[in-house]
Amino acid sequence: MGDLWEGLTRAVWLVLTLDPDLMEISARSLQVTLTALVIATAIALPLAALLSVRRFRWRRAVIAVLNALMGLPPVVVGLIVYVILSRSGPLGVLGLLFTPTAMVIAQVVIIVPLIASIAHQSLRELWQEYHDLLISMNVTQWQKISTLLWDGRRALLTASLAGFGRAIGEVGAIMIVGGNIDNATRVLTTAIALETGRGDFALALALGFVLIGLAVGINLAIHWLGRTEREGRW
Amino acid sequence: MGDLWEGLTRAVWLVLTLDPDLMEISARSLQVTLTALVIATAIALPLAALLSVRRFRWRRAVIAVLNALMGLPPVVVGLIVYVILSRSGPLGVLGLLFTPTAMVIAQVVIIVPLIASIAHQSLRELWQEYHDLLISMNVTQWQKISTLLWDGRRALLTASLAGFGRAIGEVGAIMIVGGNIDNATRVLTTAIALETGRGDFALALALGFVLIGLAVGINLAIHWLGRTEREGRW
Amino acid sequence: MTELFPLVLEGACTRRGGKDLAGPVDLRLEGQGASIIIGPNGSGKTSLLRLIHGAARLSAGTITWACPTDTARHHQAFVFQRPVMLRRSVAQNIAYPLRLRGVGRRAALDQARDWGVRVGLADCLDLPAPVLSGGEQQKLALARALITEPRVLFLDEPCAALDGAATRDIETILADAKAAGTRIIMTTHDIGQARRLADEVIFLLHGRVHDRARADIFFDAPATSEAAAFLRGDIVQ
Amino acid sequence: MTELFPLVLEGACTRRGGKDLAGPVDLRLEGQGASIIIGPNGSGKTSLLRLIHGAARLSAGTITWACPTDTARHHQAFVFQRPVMLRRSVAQNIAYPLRLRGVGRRAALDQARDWGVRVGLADCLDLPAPVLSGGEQQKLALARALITEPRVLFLDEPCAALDGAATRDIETILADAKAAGTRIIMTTHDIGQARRLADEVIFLLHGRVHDRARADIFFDAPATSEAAAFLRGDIVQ
Amino acid sequence: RAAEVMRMAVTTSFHNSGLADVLLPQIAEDLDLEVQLLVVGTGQAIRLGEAGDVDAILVHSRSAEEAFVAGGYGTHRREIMYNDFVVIGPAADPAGLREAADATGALRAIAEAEAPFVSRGDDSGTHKKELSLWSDAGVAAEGDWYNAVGAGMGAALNTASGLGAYILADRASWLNFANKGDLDLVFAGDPVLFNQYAYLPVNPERHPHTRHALALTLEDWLTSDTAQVLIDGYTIGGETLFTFNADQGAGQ
Ligand SMILES: Nc1ncnc2c1ncn2[C@@H]1O[C@H](COP(=O)(O)OP(=O)(O)OP(=O)(O)O)[C@@H](O)[C@H]1O
Ligand SMILES: Nc1ncnc2c1ncn2[C@@H]1O[C@H](COP(=O)(O)OP(=O)(O)OP(=O)(O)O)[C@@H](O)[C@H]1O
Ligand SMILES: [Mg+2]
Ligand SMILES: [Mg+2]
Repeated sequence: MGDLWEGLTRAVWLVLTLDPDLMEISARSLQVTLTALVIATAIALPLAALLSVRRFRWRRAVIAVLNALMGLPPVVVGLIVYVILSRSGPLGVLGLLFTPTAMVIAQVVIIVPLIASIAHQSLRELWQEYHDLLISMNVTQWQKISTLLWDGRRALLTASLAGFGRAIGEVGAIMIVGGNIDNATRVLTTAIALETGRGDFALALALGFVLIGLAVGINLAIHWLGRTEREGRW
Repeated sequence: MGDLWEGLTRAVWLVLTLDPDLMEISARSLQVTLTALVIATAIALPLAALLSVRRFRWRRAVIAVLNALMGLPPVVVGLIVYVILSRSGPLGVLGLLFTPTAMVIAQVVIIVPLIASIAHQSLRELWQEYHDLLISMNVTQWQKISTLLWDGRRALLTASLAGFGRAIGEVGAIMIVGGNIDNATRVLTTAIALETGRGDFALALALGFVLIGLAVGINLAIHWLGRTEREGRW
Repeated sequence: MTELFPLVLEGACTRRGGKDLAGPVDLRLEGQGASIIIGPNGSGKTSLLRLIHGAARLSAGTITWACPTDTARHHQAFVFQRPVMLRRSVAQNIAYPLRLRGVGRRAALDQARDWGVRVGLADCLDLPAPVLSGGEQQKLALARALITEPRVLFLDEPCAALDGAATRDIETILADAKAAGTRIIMTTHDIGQARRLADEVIFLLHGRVHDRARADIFFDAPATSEAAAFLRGDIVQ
Repeated sequence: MTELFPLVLEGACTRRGGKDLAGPVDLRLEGQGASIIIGPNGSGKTSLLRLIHGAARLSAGTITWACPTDTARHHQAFVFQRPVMLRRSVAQNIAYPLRLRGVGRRAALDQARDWGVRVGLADCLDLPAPVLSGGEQQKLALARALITEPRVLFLDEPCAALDGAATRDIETILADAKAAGTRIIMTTHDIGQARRLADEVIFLLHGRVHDRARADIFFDAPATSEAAAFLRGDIVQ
Repeated sequence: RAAEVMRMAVTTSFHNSGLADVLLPQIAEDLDLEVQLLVVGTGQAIRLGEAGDVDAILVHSRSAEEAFVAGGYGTHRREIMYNDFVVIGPAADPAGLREAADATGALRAIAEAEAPFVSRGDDSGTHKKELSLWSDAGVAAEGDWYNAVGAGMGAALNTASGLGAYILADRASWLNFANKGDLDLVFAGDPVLFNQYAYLPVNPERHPHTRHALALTLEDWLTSDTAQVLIDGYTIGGETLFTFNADQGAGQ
């Protein structure tokens, strides 16, 4: 328990003194996660909308697999990305291993299924509501998708935030592909893992509290921004 | 790339020979995750329904925080649970540290916000549909909640599956509170982390493929069961 | 049996997005007969009904039943303009209010089937409710409201989607209920129906009670020029 | 201008859950005037309309327009019994079909406002569409259908929730459209309205065309006893 | 299933050697005792001992061990065996370590060539050893070529393999490491690289619930002749890994 308390005070202290190391790894955490989030969202949302509006033979199977891939174990993703990016792997020549880019790639792989599944869940409901109207208007696939995405934007926020949460708290994969290299690929989660291994639980907890604070702060900010839109039934 | 291929063949081999170690840790993975899932679902779904039907002062804030907690970093959860369950912690006398129970506790903490957020997302929509009717019928809070949960059960499946996925692939927290003890608390993910540390990527990947297969299999099974219900608009 | 009426509204008003949807309204309703609320589209009929029933928020003023509001609520039922279908079978939808009141599963479903047959849903009792046709959904909503034998029945254009025969059946059921003492408060755009059912008419305009009179007086010699125009089917101001 | 009609249905049928919702239907529709489909609740009017329009799956038979189906679809509009409100403002809802056709934002919104005013929604153009009253939603759906100046207009009980004045206005708009060459295919439970608008009547029973006749003949001397009973407001078999 | 169970925290390098897989079954057989291993970083192992969450620890970081005993967390420190550290690097050996005379010379060669080097950077026994070697060599370990990865032995080796970098590792972990890539052993043998493992039972006065008696039984076994035979006889690919050096007279 003492550790919890000490962790809290150290977290406050680190933040108040604008500890340069903390700033650096926090900034890197945010940068990697937000980049991954933008890419993953750009892939997952249209995919989710497509799965909602388009009937094809293997649709149910694809959705089930997408759901299942939410359970993709990060360490395995990390390993696979490592094997592909490693010098002896097919993309080794790009020299991406142990760079933030590699971390972004791993995170994208991890959160795309999560965002797509959750987004599909709410877009499907919206599609049921809109189905008759849009079909009767003879809209193209692309128009269906963009209408759903636009009118469902509030609900899609939850999907994106879930992805953000998963990505910023992720450690298994980015430890493997990023390598937790000081000043290069160390982020909050890998730093926490490091301090835990060192037995400095208080510092690990302090970093953890900073990370939680960051995640909560960003969520609250987004919700607050969302609220400034006109309050309506959607 | 060779590792990927070798991993695949070894995965097939391990499964076909019913490797006893594999069976044991797979069974433990499933047992821990399913227990955590049942508990977390029992907490998260009613909570989500309550947040949908009940207006109170801090409702928006609670929802935003719940969303934010989806980003709870597993290592931090692991540490906090460790500090609490440790012999020198407040619940140390229970002697739960390094047991499957501790792993269940950590997983519950991690997936409750995820399940609750996603469930709330779809229950909110359902509640908008049902609101007028239920209000006019003067139903109790509890009846509202049970009606929403029952009629929204299909959508809640996605929420639970997301929780299942996150729990079964989780390694950071259960490594800390479970300790990855052979024959006692080793599960698939911690075994993968161990083999990765040994540099035996092929075996790690093989275990990873088994894990992915397990997750996909369970998802497909659940979807298939879901389909055997009467096909309707819900 | 506790007395629910008279019901008194004083300056009652429901507001949304800075706009008065209905009200302020002063109204005293006695315990007998059928009050029909009529008025142009958007005049606030639905809002007023919901306000009286307690489904819309009271933004100003007071609404007082002769008994505690909870008791009053317990004896009311509401049929919405756009019926809400629970994602269950038709029979389960109709049985739902009974189940809420603690009636056993079997007994509730049996009664639900009876009522389903009475409103003309005999063929679709086991269909999922959301696939019903527009008229069938309205019938379901009616059965679901009537099954609890409410003492006050709110109906928001209950026959808008019904064919002639169904409308007549429902009107008979409503007349029977009225005769048995059920207080009916209803909106409709069908002036013929209003004539057949109304004991008194409340004419709404811009959210306010513009005219209120005994049915025969209202239809034969409306007191205001707006009401007269409305009955003629002219545009009201 | 390519010719859409005649439209020929041969054994057309839409099935769901093992039940024929409408059909099998053999029908030949020519390019002029208004066909009014009437029939009891659940007789398949909505299903038939959706089938012709192409919004319901054709389970058996054929439906042939005089031109490629895609061209035909492009010139149609549909007003649903239960209007679908996009989660946008009223003006944006009405402008939506124009935006789909590539009309610029400003131009589309300007036209949408015009149409909104014409159907009587002047006061609510900037409200979110889902909060509209039942009648207002129906008006919105009408404006949204009319704005593309379709050559075939499907209407499923478009005036069920409208007051007398609005009903008359809409009937005038429909009559104007018909005069301008728009083909109207519509269902209604309002026999008076059917009389006013119909050139021909299609009487549906159990999903099949039971009777079909010129309007004056149908209303004055219905050929089948069922149609006669329906017009009297009796229960049909 | 054994009748008794106890928990021991060990470092990753010990576990990665594979020696545990040889010792634990024999312990179970001889003592009817199941030893549950918690494989963690050195610092974490010591914290687990301090918190009383394990009954004994087996680590290799002398100063931390002495502080552990001095703080009253452990009853005593018992040396069991040692192995040695080795320098691993690209087989091509661009910095020329194979010609180095001693460990400090080897490190200096890396620094001069500015060849990529991976450091554990996690305050583990291996990391502390590396830092003391750098200071002995009189080289400031910093610069673009120096990558502090903050990870366990295996993860650090993986990173070195990915980067084609030099790294200081214990011989056991190296020999058991499967993802060697084009890494090779480039320097070993300097006595300064010896790596002493010690066993420390947790103090039962501080943590009465700990199974101290079992910890002592295990200590006796670890310093016994049986253990000596197993430890000295443990080889990988023909190489001996550990040298038993317990003072068999010092038992309690
Ligand atoms: N949340 C809201 N914000 C602003 N205006 C609203 C809101 N909800 C409803 N309105 C408006 O309030 C008015 C009254 O609506 P109400 O549903 O009571 O009308 P009504 O008399 O039942 O009409 P109808 O005959 O068409 O059913 C409508 O003009 C509607 O647009
Ligand atoms: N998915 C479905 N499965 C089974 N039956 C269905 C399904 N969808 C509709 N039906 C049934 O098909 C029949 C025809 O429905 P339709 O909506 O076409 O009737 P309608 O003539 O428009 O009735 P109304 O006048 O009430 O609008 C109804 O009895 C309805 O219950
Ligand atoms: Mg209304
Ligand atoms: Mg219909």
